[in-house]
Amino acid sequence: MSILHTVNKSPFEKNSLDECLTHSTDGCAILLLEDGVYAAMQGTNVESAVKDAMASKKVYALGPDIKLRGLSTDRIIDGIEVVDFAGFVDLSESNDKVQAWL
Amino acid sequence: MSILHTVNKSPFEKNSLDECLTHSTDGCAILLLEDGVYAAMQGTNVESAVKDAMASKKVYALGPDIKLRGLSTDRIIDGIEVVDFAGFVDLSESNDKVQAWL
Amino acid sequence: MKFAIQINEGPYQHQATDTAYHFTKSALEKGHEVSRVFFYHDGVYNSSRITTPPQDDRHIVNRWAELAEAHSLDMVVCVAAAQRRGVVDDGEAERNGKDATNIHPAFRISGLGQLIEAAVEADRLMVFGD
Amino acid sequence: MKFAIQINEGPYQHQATDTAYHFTKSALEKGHEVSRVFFYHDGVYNSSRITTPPQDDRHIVNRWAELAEAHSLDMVVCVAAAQRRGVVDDGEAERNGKDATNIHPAFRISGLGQLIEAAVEADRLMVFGD
Amino acid sequence: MSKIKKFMYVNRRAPYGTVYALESLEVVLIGAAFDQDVSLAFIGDGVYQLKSDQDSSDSDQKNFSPIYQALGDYDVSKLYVEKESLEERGLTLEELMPLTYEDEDDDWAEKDSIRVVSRDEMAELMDQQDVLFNF
Amino acid sequence: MSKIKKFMYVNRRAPYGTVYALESLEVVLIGAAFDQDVSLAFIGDGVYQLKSDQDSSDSDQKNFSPIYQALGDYDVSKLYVEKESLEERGLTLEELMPLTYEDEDDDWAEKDSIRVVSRDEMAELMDQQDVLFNF
Repeated sequence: MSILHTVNKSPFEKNSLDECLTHSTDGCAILLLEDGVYAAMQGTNVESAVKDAMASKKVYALGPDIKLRGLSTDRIIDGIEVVDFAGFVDLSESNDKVQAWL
Repeated sequence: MSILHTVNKSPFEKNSLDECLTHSTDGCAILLLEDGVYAAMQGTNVESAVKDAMASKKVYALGPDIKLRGLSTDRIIDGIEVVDFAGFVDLSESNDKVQAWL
Repeated sequence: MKFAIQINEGPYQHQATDTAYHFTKSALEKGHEVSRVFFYHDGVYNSSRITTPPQDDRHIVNRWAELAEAHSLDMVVCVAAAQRRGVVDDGEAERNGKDATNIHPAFRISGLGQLIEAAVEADRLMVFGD
Repeated sequence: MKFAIQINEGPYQHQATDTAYHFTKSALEKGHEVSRVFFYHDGVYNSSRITTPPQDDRHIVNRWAELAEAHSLDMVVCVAAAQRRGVVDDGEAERNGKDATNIHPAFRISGLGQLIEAAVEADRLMVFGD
Repeated sequence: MSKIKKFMYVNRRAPYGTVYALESLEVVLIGAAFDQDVSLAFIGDGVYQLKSDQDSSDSDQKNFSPIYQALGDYDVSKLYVEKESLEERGLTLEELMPLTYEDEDDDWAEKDSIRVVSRDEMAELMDQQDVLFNF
Repeated sequence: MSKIKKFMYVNRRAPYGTVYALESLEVVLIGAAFDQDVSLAFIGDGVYQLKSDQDSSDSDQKNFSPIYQALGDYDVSKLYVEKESLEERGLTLEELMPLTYEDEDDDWAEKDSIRVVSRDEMAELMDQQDVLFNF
């Protein structure tokens, strides 16, 4: 019964990532997309929260949104997997349902 | 050169109130309106931040928005002044300019 | 005192346009001048004459139109924002080959210079958004 | 696998509809079925045929229409949300006495039951919003 | 439409500032006709939707809070409210509208629709659903 | 239009996720023709607007970051970027686009348009304006 959680807002502007992290259970998948991809970067104020979550949850980030915003894949937190839209579709298929933290 | 700052978002959902409080100077006015009025209530997680700000800044809240949301004026933080739209207009006039923390 | 009003969001989805309306109405009632109401971003949707809200709900478009009528308000819809979002008057329909218009006659479409001009000339710029 | 798609925001203002489009296109290319795309809230604005984005920008409405044409997509605009926001087809124009329509023929207006039905029948409901 | 699915409507927004709470409720009402296993979750600012004493007499937005009180009549009787979300906002259960339904399996006894659950319980409840609705 | 006013465009949103950054920039370009004393503030997620290497080759949104590089030609040369906002996001000045203008009062010497200021200095700058634009 695993959930794919999606977060499309900046963790600095809105509470979406925080609510996602506190309402997701071990073994789930979290996809960062749109302005949510800023949470995937090293050196930010939310890096430790993301790393803590990664101990029990798998975190992904949408490649086209990272590139559009000028973020370097070299600077993404180790262990976050970058996917394209085909990968997003696969994640929606391989998990039972999707929770969009709008 | 005083500013009227307006905050129309819930302090739990967005960073608007926080950015307002950290970018406003002593003697300014802050008006809470729309979903921003939740920050005017006693007993919330942001009450101490609002009270700290009130040491040097004047805080107002828009009455119709408080009533619409079922909040009681008895439960508003002491010292926050409730105004109606005419009062909002007066605040815009008595300050030199307005910064809307959208 | 002379106010200029800027509205960044459309009707019903966000309270911003309700707040802007009540502020504008209140300022006028207190004898202030409102030199221009400028609709930008999704705010351009406030000008559609073909909206039909539920009968027990406020009619946001007509409400603006009535306030403008009563106080000779200059209500300007940004042309660039309107084109992207399908808010069209006769001139735009002709220029862009569209087969319909939807703007209410109380509003006019013009450029962003109208916002700057309003901000230069007014004593206060009030911005309402999300 | 069968997907249902829900879109809560209008074109250009939020990236949600871009993301939804690319997800839908990608799912179709991978051989999945997309049983319905349901436009709710400000999402109804995605269906306006009278939009004119800048020439160097994507045309969000036409893009949806072309995808629907190529894959026989069922694109449904919520009637209640559409009425509030001025998205009108021939039937609605007649019912509500409006003098213009603005919906693109690739979309159809229907009730919220279409969203529930899609969620019941699909394997996954995907929601894109603000 | 053979199998009954577990539908959860996830409410995370305050009412009135945006339309999401109202238009989400319209989906719940329509969805009630579809015979699914329905529940509503109130998380974060969503708990404000259930605040008692909402009063539109100084506003022109419609007070739509009475619709929540009608949910029981539509057989929508599982409203999960998150305890931590209430506490962070200084709210108690007593400040929410009293919402009830009549339990057909218990001689139509009137019961509370609101069930206060912890954040961990809410996460578990979400895991158990088939479809999560977000607005 | 007698008096020259101090106009500040306050940028607090990330680009692309919403249209505000782009449509705000369109106002700045039009406003440049009006001979006011213009500055731009980049606060919070607004600093992301100036990130270098924005690349739309895998997207269909337009990469509009080159427009910031043209601002100097429009005599828009005061771009205040908040130091704390950069730090919270793990960004340094070196990761922003190099933006310059030619100073007509200094023999058209090429100078940096970006001025990193502290949060307190930003608050003071805002206090000194006549009009604050928000999008």
